[in-house]
Amino acid sequence: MITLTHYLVLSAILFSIGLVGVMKRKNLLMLFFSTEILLNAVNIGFAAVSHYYNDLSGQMFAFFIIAVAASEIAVGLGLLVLWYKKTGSVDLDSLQTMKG
Amino acid sequence: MEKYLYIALFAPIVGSLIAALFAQSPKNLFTGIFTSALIFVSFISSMILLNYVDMDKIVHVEMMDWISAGNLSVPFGFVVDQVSVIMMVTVTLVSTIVHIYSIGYMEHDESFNRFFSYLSAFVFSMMILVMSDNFIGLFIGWEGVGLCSWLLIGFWYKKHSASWAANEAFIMNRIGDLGMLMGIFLIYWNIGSFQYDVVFANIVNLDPSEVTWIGIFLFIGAMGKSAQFPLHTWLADAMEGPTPVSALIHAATMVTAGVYLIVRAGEIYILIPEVGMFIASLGAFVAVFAASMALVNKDLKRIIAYSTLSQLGYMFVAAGLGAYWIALFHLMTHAFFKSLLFLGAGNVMHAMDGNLDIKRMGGLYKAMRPTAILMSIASVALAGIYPLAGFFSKDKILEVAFNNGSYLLWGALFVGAGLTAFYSFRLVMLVFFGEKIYEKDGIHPHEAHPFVIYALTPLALLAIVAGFFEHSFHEFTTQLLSDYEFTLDHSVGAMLIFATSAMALSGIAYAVYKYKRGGFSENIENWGVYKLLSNQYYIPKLYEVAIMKPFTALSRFAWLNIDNKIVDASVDLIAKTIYGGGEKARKMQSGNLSSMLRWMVVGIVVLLALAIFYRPTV
Amino acid sequence: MLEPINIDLAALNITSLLPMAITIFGALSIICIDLMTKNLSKSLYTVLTILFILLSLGAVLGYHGDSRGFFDVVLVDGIALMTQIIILVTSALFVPLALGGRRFQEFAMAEFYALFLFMIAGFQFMVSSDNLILIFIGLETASLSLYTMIAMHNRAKAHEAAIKYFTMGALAAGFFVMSSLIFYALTGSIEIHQIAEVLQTKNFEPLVAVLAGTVFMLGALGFKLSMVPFHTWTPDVYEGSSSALAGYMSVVPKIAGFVVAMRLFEMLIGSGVVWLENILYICVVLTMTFGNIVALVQEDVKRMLAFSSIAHAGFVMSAVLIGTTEANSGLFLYWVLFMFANLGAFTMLWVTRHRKNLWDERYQHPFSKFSGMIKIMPVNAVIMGVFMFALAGMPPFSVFWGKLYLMSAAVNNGFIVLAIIMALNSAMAVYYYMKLIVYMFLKEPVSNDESIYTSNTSTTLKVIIGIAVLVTSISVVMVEPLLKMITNYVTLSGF
Amino acid sequence: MDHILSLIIFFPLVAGIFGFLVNKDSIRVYGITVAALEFFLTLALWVSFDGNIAGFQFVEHVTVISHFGMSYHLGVDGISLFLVILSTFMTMVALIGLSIKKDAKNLIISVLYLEMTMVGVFLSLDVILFYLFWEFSLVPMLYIIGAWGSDKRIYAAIKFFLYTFAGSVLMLVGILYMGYLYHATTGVWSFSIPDWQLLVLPFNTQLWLFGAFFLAFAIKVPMFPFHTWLPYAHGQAPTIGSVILAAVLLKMGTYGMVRFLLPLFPDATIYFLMPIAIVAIIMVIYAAMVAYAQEDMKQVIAYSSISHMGIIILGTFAINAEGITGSIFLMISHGIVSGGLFMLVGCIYDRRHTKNMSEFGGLAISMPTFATIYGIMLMASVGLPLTIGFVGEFLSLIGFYKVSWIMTLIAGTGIILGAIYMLTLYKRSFFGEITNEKNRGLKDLNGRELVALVPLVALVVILGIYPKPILTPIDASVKKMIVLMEKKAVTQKAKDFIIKVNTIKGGE
Repeated sequence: MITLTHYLVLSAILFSIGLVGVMKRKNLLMLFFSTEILLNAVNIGFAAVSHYYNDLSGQMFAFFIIAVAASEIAVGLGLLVLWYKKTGSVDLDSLQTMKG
Repeated sequence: MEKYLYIALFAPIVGSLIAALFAQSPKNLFTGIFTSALIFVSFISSMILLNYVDMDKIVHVEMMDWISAGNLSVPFGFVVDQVSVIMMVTVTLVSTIVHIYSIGYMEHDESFNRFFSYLSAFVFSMMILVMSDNFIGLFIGWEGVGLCSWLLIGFWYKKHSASWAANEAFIMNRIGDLGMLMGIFLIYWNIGSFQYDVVFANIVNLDPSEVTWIGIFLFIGAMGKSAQFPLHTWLADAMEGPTPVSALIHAATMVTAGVYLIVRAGEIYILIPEVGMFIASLGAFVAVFAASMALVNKDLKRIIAYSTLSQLGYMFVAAGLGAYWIALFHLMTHAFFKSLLFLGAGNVMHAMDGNLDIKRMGGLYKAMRPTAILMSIASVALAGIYPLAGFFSKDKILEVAFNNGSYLLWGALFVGAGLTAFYSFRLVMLVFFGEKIYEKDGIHPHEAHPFVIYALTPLALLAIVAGFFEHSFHEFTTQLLSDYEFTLDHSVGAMLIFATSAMALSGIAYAVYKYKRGGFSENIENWGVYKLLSNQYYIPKLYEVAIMKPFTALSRFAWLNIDNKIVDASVDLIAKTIYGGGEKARKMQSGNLSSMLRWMVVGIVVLLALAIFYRPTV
Repeated sequence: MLEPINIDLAALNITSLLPMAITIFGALSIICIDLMTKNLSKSLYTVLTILFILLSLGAVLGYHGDSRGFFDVVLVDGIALMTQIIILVTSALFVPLALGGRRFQEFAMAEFYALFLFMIAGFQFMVSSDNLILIFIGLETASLSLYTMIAMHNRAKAHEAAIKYFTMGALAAGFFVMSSLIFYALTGSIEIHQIAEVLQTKNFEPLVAVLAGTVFMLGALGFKLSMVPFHTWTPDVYEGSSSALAGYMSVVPKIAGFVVAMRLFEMLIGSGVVWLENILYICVVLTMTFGNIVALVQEDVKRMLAFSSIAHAGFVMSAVLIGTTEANSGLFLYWVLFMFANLGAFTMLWVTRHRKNLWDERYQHPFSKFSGMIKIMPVNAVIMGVFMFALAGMPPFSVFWGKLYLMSAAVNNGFIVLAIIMALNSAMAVYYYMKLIVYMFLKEPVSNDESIYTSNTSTTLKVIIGIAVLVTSISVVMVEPLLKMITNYVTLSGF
Repeated sequence: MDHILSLIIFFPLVAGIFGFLVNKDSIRVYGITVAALEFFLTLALWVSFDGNIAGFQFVEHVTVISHFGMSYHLGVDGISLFLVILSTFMTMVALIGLSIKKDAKNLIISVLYLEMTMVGVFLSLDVILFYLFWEFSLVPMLYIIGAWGSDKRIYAAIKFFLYTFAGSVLMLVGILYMGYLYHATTGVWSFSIPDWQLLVLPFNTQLWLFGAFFLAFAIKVPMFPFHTWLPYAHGQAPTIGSVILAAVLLKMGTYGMVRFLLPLFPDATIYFLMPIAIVAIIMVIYAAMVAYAQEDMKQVIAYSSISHMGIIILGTFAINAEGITGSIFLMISHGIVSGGLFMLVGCIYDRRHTKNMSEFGGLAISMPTFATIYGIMLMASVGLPLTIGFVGEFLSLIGFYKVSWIMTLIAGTGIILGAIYMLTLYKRSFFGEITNEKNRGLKDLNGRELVALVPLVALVVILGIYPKPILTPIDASVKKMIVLMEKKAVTQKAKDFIIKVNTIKGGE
């Protein structure tokens, strides 16, 4: 029987994967993927909890997250394209002109 | 009579200020004459006051309030009573003569006007000192004479040694002043007033230990001003000043201020005989100690300076043993013959083109007869030969010591009397008689101006006759001062007089005899004792090595090591640490997006860990 | 399962949405205008934007309704009203900076203004709701607009800044939703007041889960408020974006963040979650101190201001920690006064903006650029000095009063040690503000050419600076009415 | 006369603002005129001041932030009156003596602002207002030192600024806590000093608050070991900066002690009295020794200031009318004397561009007037009777004698050490033959310098001979304060102590 706990654990694992990805990935695109994973991990959780409580607001939240994630990635990709045009690289390490 | 008081007090400062206006202009005879005249006016006023003051007639004025704060209130108040009037007369008389003398002595000095300004300012300070009716006023004068002494010792400021000596004198005096201030503070907090009459009226009600402390502190002040051991070194060095200054300040007036203080505060010291005994002992010690240094010194003025020191010791013996009027009497007679001696020495010095080494003089009698006679009179007086002034006052002091049962003191003074006679005549012999060594240096001595010599005659006269005023002096001063009772038999007294006179005479005789025959051989200069004496017991050296040098070193250490390297550096260290912290912390800002994200995640993870493991108990 | 929904229009309390509606409408209309006609002057857009902002402000000021509206997701309490006022006023003061003397590409584009208005709407939503969804939406709307606007500055550094900000923002968004999820899982609600009630009845059990939710929220808000260690974006983003925008960023997003933090954290602290109190204490001290010590070593004025704004945020965050009415009033007072000083400082930098980096390859505004400014442009130097002293908390300038009030709040509520730390930090802060003053007043000028310092000047900017100087200098008389108003609003909403 | 205090505070500010309009060739005259007018205003204040009233006079009170109890509250009493006059007087004299031509306009306007803050500090009766002026006084001084100083001026300016600023932030916490306590006790917010003075505080609270206030004042004074900013500031500052710094700014610290520490925290004052007195004595002796070791003439005077400030602190902490009155008088006299000495150093610096004593020697030959005035100031500095320096020093020491005679004796060595370093300085610079040819033919003081210096000399002598007009009002206010302290003290020990040190006879 798959209980709420399983969903939540899955959510947590996905979230951690996302976090690790955010930390480890050097490719900007991959980084965006990782943030998507983060958000979707939460989505799973919301859906599961929403079902558990029999309450719709969780699912609403999930929908909103999806919408926000979509617009977020649109902006993100726009920035990425801009950067790629300018430097020809999507490597994170190329973003180091400002420091200190 | 108040009018005369104000005239006596303020005439000198008027002269001084007017002379000061000309300080930067070239020599102007007017300043000399004008200031001398004003001092003379002051002298006349003092004489009128002397005539006026009597059993129940003293002049006491309160000019204006000076300081008042809390319970404290000090006025500018002046009193002319039996003691102060004696001092006034002595001071103004000697000052007048010194002023006149200086017109001749300083005639070629470019700072002639400035000199008279300082000199009159000194007289003013001295008048404040003696005329004040309270301790603070006394202290004003006390510091004022210190300042003038500093100005006058360092008068030839281009000379390194002069300004050094001036500073030494000032600083040494300050040590004494501090003690005096402490005494004044103690008086204030116990009595609440500085007025002599109030203080003396209430002093008996005080705890004896408090009185003792007051006595000790005040005496420390007196030690500084009167150059008593161990604060004596400045007096000999002070001879760097012009000779009239030495005569006026460092012989007749300022240095005796300490004695004046003890006499003035006699009502305090009478309550504390132990302190008095200490004062007397120290006085006796200085009397011999200073006289011994005078024995071997070759410097004309220094010899006289040591002699002054020695005589001050005598005065302190008298004052310490409670014979205040005798101390005051010796103070007065000493002022006359010692200033005469100094002024004569000034003539000699001029004649010798400023050379002071008595070994390079000799046979000056021919060239400067009047001076030789005057100095001889002074020396005889100093030695205490009947009928000159010194005989009366000095013998009285020996008598007091004997009377008091302090035979040790008497013994010391007795020896001192012999030494005094010897060194006085050693000086006379070496300077005025014998071989004319100065001729080898190509010096052509000349006598001073006649008016200078005439100016000195009153002093010579007084040095001769002052002793005969002993009884009237006694009567006059003991109206105010407590009398001293002699319990000695007349025969014992006579014996003492005889013994002392014999001692003095033999001293003189030995000096004359020895120096007639060319003096001592050069060998004695290699004797240990001679070296000890001629180096002033190595005390100046000791002060330099044990006080001056360590103080300088410590000061430099405090500045360079403590202030710069510890205090300041630790302040800077705090600043640097913070700044360095910033430099380290900015490394966190590597600019790399990955590490920025990592910081965020790390933050979350740490917080989560804290959430699990950290449980504050409310 | 689904009930039929009956909506009573009156109960919706639509007017509560009016301020946001106006700004959104304004944004859309600007886009429409741009669609229809090209090549319109930026001044038109600027003024239009200001007008919409003012309209919105009017709507906020004129609001007299229930505090709840629109399915109860909108919460227009005193704080919401006041924060909206602050946001709108600040925006109205910053928008005119577009009218600088030199041309910048982003200001020529209508989209910029539209985005600006969207962003304002986002912040307005964020502060006037206690529904986590709406807060999230508002936050994201505002942030996404902001990222784009930064990038529109069209310099390599601006792009880099935008990407950095964006990526970290995305991560922070992840934290936010994770926190929401945890609270939702714990309580079955996404409304802060309900969450509070449920948590109270459950007596905060299981505590670990509550704390985990709090931690993620700390992360998300910490990012917005630039709390250590979520602050790393701040200096880079400030440096990369135009001074005008950087100044704006240091004020408005943060006040919105503070409001959310107040709503959430004070609920928790007030209910006795000592853990949070302690952690927040540490965070406050760390943020203040870190911001200050790193600011000490900066070579660029803008970066210095960035770090200093971290420190200021930490300082103000202490109000949330203290959590009394007094402290919360202090927070707003501080922020309003800080806003004016900051407006002035960044506008001054904006005025001196030059096409090239004349003084330093790396930095746009190195300290050495301002060397001897007193000799070239005494008035400018004095004005900049006023702003620096104001930011340093030097009496009698504006921020001092905020500082005074906040420290007083700390003292009055037993946070004496905190007050001392705050005091010491402000002593440290003086150094780097003074550094600029030292450069301006005590050093010799590099160049006597005045024009290179004022290439971006214009009457509008002068007026803005004038307003900022005036308010900063005479703030002492403003404190009384301001404080009255703020306290009124704060008490109204029960904080 | 209703708003004379506001007028006195804000006149320099307004005049400073208008100063921007004045052409830079005429700015010096403008500055002197303004400063003179300001000085006459304060003289008018003195004339209309009633010396028999011990409390505050000419009080102005306007509430500014009622929420917070902050108000615009001014007033003057005997303690502050003469410090105000000193500030305006020294500003005027310093401006007259000003010889800097470079950027004179900025300098003079800064000095006028500085004057406002100085006067403001002494006249404020509201603590927040006091703090405001207190902090703001640093700004013009920073500029003056940093812009017109010598080589290491920026380091010195920053050090001065940061050090004193850091000291006073803790005072701010103390002020706020005090305000809180007042509110907690009375239910009313107030930051007014007269109100605060009536507040009786528990002993432990007093200790902490005392510490917070004391640190700020100690750094300002500056007390050992917080003094190291001072030599730098003086060493690097232009003459006018040193003059004002030494004459007035340092006095803010001691004024704060008298105004705040004593009446607000009587028990803590007595509790900390001995440690503070020991530090003060260390200051007196240590600073005098360091002064002796200096090569730079200005540094000698800088360190001598520290030494004298030690005596002022001793007088203040004597807690009797003699001591406190003396210390306030000493503040004034030290202001005049050290200000004068710094101006004199400035005169020689203008001529020789060095302050190093080894470069001098024989100056008395080439500059006799200069040497004379220097000598008078120097004698005032070493506290010769009948100069202004004696009165305060004497009263301070006599006051502290009642507290401890042995400590007074040790502190009294300051008068010996003072003579040592001052006379050494004088000897090295003025006496002897001219060894350095550059010193030959130096011009003696010119008219401008004489106009600036002669009033100082005159005051040194006049107030030395007749200090009563100043002492009487101070004394009245001080006595009132002591009565207040005795009433307020919560511990019997403190009460006894205050009574003991104020009675003649008895005790030690």
